[in-house]
Amino acid sequence: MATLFDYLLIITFYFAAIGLAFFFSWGAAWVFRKLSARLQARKGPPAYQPIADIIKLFGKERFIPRLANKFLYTLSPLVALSAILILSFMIPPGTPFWPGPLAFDLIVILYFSVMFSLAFVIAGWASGSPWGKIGASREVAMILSVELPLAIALLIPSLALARVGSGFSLSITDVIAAQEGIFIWFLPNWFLFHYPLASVALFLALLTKSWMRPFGDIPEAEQEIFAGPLTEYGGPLLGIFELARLFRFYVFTALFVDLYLGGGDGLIFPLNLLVFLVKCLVIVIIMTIIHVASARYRISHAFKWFLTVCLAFAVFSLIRVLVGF
Amino acid sequence: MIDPAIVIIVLYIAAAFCLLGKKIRKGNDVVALLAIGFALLAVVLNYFYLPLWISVPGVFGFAFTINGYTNLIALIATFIGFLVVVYSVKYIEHRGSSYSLFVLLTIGSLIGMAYSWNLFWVFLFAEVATITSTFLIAHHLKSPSFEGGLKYLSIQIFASLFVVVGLGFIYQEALASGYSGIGAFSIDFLLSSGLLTGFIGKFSLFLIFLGFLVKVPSFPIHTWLPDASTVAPASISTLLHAMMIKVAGMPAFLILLLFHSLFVSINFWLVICSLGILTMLICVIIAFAQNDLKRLLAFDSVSQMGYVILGMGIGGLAISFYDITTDPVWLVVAAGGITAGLFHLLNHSLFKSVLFFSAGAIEHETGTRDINQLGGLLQAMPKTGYVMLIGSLAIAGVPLLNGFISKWMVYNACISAGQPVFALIAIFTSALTLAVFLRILCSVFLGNSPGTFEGVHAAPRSMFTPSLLLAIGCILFGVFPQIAILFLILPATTVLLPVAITPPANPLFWVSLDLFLLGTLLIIGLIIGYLLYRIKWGATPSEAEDKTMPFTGGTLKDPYLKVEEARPASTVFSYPFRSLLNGVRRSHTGLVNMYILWFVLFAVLMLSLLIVGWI
Amino acid sequence: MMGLMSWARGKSPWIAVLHAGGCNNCDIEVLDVLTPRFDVERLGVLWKQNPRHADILITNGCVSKHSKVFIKRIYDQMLAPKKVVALGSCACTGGIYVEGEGRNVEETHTIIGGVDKAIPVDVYVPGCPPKPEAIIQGVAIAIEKLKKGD
Amino acid sequence: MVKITAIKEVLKALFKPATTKYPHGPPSHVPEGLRGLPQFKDDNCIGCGACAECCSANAISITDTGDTRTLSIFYPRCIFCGRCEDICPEDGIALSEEFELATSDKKEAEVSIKFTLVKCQECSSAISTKEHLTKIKERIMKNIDPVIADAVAEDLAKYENLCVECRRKLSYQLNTHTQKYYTRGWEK
Repeated sequence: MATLFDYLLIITFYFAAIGLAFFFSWGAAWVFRKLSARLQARKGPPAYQPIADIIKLFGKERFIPRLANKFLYTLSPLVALSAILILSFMIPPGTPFWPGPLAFDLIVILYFSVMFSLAFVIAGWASGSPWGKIGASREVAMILSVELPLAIALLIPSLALARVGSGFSLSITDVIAAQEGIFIWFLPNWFLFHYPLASVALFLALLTKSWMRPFGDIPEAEQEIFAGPLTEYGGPLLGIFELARLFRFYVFTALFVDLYLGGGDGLIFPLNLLVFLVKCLVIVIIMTIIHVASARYRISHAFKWFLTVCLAFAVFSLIRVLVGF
Repeated sequence: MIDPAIVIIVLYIAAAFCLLGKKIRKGNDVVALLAIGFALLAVVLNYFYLPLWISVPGVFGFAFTINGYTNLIALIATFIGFLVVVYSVKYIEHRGSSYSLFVLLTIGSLIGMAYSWNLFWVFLFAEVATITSTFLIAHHLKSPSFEGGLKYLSIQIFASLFVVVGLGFIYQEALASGYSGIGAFSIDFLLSSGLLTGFIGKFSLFLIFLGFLVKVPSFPIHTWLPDASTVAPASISTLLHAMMIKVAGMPAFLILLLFHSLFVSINFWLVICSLGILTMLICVIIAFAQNDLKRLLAFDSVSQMGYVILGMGIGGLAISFYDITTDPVWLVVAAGGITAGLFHLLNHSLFKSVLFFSAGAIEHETGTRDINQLGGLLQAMPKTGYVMLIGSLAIAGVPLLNGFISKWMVYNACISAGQPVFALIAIFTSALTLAVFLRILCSVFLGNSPGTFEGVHAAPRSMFTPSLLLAIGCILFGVFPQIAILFLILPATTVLLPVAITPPANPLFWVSLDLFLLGTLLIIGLIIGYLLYRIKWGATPSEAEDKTMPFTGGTLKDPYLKVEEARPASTVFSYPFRSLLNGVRRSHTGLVNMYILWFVLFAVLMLSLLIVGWI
Repeated sequence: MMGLMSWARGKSPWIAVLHAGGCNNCDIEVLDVLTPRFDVERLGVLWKQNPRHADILITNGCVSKHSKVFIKRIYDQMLAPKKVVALGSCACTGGIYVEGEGRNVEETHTIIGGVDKAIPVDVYVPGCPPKPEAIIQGVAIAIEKLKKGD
Repeated sequence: MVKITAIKEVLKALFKPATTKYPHGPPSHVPEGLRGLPQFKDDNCIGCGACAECCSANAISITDTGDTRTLSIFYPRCIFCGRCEDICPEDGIALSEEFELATSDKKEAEVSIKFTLVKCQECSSAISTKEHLTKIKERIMKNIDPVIADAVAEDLAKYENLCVECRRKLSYQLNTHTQKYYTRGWEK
């Protein structure tokens, strides 16, 4: 069991990780909006825009709808924020040396990402809005469709550790450590090159988790159901939700980079962080391009894609890991 | 210690006293509470091996053993039984004398079954519990209750046939070796004498296993549980789900694990694990399509028992590996699997009791169980709602609640036993469970009230307090699972393991998952959010009259779309499984003959696999 | 602190567009504002069709007796600080749908006049429809008002 | 297949967005013939009120108070149809290219022009603006048959400063009926 000193150290690192995640997410959110604007031949918002939006929301009036359940309506944004903050601490910034007795267990990460989505579902239902209910139902459907490919693709690197030679482990730090070195020729030893199909499945799942088209904005489809689960939210509570959603730019890209793109490639301290952030940014840019270039699909399409194509990709890779070819 | 025989005799005498109860109706409750309270006290005393010895040795030839395993099972049985009796005081309004009688008889028999260390007595107590609980299921004395009770009884009796045949084979072996009497069925005797070797021993134990598997229940023979628990009163459903299926079902795994030297085949344990997987996956998908609250909970219960079967299967798999390789690593994995299974068993009895107690309270107050008719009950019954919220989130495996820990341990056990596919399907099942329970929460408690529940008020205190206690238990075991695992589960695990292992320093004994730290960080996050919410930056609020009305594009009275009545239809949830569901719907005909036919086909398949030697 | 808040309010006005009744031309012109040529997102404007999220309500079309209630309700459902922009001649005064001459707006048996008959209006943007630049100008005036607070 | 031209477009857009700088710079493009704010021309307008008559949105109004006539366009009501410009006999009103009309104060949203009214000699009620009457006289004199020009000029001198009512009254006394023009050989 950890001592008090360990706890203080971990909490320090927690705040450091939150700070890193916040500033990266701010930048990435700006890149996301600016790039999508530029791809549409627009000029796009200035760099302070993501944070100005959130500050403005905190400056608005506080309010609770009449039909809402007061407790759950107030609690769910806090839970969303809390879950995503823990996620941004649990996913190390590209380095296998991350403190504490807290296991960076991939299953725990999976559960906390579900908890993050769950907060939106409860929010949609607790707010008493018809649009919120429809959005929440869609969010549940999205959790269902994404979950299986996501879980398989998340666990494939940790299952593959045994083949790389470092022994089985569910810990994300071991996955990062296992990806150092060279695969063949000049290709680095990333799981992306070992299991490309699984990485595609994970990428699509994370794309959906971070509210990007073609599937991600089904629960909050503006043109159909206003803002989905967040329809009845406004003011500071919406600000907390927006803040929590800002962190998705860090959390879900960092997860992909750590698992399939080798994290910081085992470099020394400032360099590995830099390499890691650059990789994250590249993922954000790719996600943005896909987001801008695609239209929103129907929910049945999402089911079809995730439970056939993505699942097939993931299962194929799983068989490769288990059988070993 | 108090001899379990005394506990059972006290319960039976109290039950007999209830026969007089037509005259003194209030007296029934007092007697029942006193008796079950004494039983709880005795079981807890036994648990801590307190030096208070009251014993009637040798009465009726009862063969009771007090060890970690029997203690755990008896504690679950008695504690839940106690809460059921407390709950029934207000819940069962028009009860004749028979209700308390049969409740006490059932609980007494189950306690006897839990402590029995003799296959014959296990069987006998199981039969008594089956028959008495049949009367409880048919308590309402209406045609569907009789139907449910008879379905339950016929399937159970059919299952006991297998046990009887298995016991007969064993007795034949014993007679052939010159032993006779009930003592020949004692587990200790069977283990030490080496009576059960070779194919006959394996075959007879497997027959007994099949018989008890019905009571767990496992996949092809799960149909009696939803049928029975839908028609039964909620307290009886709790009794069935939270203790009956555990106490009566666990002997199946007890004999498999104790006689592991007969079942060293890897394939055998893989089949058991697959049974668990099938059970959890198929039953949770069936639960999607249910509209009856209690039926949904019942199917989900079967699905949760899949986790227990999986955990036990993984334990047995690892023990077989240990038997083959004698590598002590496998013992740790086996301990992991069994601990996970038993911990999920304990957790399931906690949160499923919460859910059934709440469902009973809802039915008691509103008079309906149809999910599509209920709505907005969090305003009318806030306490029940929040307790059910905790129970649902726990069963769905939300972090920092007990369901998360036990499921996480099952996954870890699967992966460390080299079966990640099982773990992945279990994770997926967990997500499906989450969706099922979100549907319940959202339609029943959140959303708008349909207007027909104006007079609904909170449930009576005696119906709420049991579920509150259990919900607190869910949170306690979620944040500090070490307590449960060290004091309750590990003693039971050591009984089931072939070689005693020293408990590891960290009772979760895989990667150290510091739940206290996780909770701290979660609360820090909540505090950050709350501070951001409370900081006074805001503008002066406007005083508009319609400000708090829901946004419907301006219309309120007669909306164009009727979207205000939106609720999560089961179709949205069951969309991806539509074809599967249709097949399942067609196969669940409701005919007992069909269900028994399934069981026979399943048993024939398993036995032929056994005879061929594949498992 | 208030300076920061005022800055943030000025930099992030979210709009909701409400069509009260009329010929729909102004609606189309609002969409023009979102096109690459005018791209109001560079000013921080986001198109949020939801009064709970919006800071500026852009209304177009004249107010009929039927729609007055809805406009009032949607305005009530916005959270403070909030500003209203009346877009187009109909929303400013009632336009060609009302009787009376000049300032004297007399309601007909269906149309009661401009949006200011139903809710307080902060900025009027005349035009039939207004040119996109005029809409941007109107929103800019509303932003200046937002900065000053409630 | 992705078209090469599409990629070219995207790359061009990436570095050269099409957005104008409007609120911080001048409006990018004001097309010719833009229907902007209607403006009176001080030199041409005679205050006749034809525009107010034909205004489809009733945005133009005539107000006579005391000695002054005010023609005003309440442009929050204007639909910029341009009928006033079409109908104006003297090119006294025209749609300008001004479109930045947003205002937070509706009271100031008005364009107006003032005229001095000519009073009736008999009853001292307002007749019309001086410019209007002059224009009418000029126009009559220009278009009239020279045969009867002097007679018409004589009549006009009598009626010049009278209101409609008074003219009616006087036409009987002064015998200014058009019948007399025919006797001078004027034919239609």
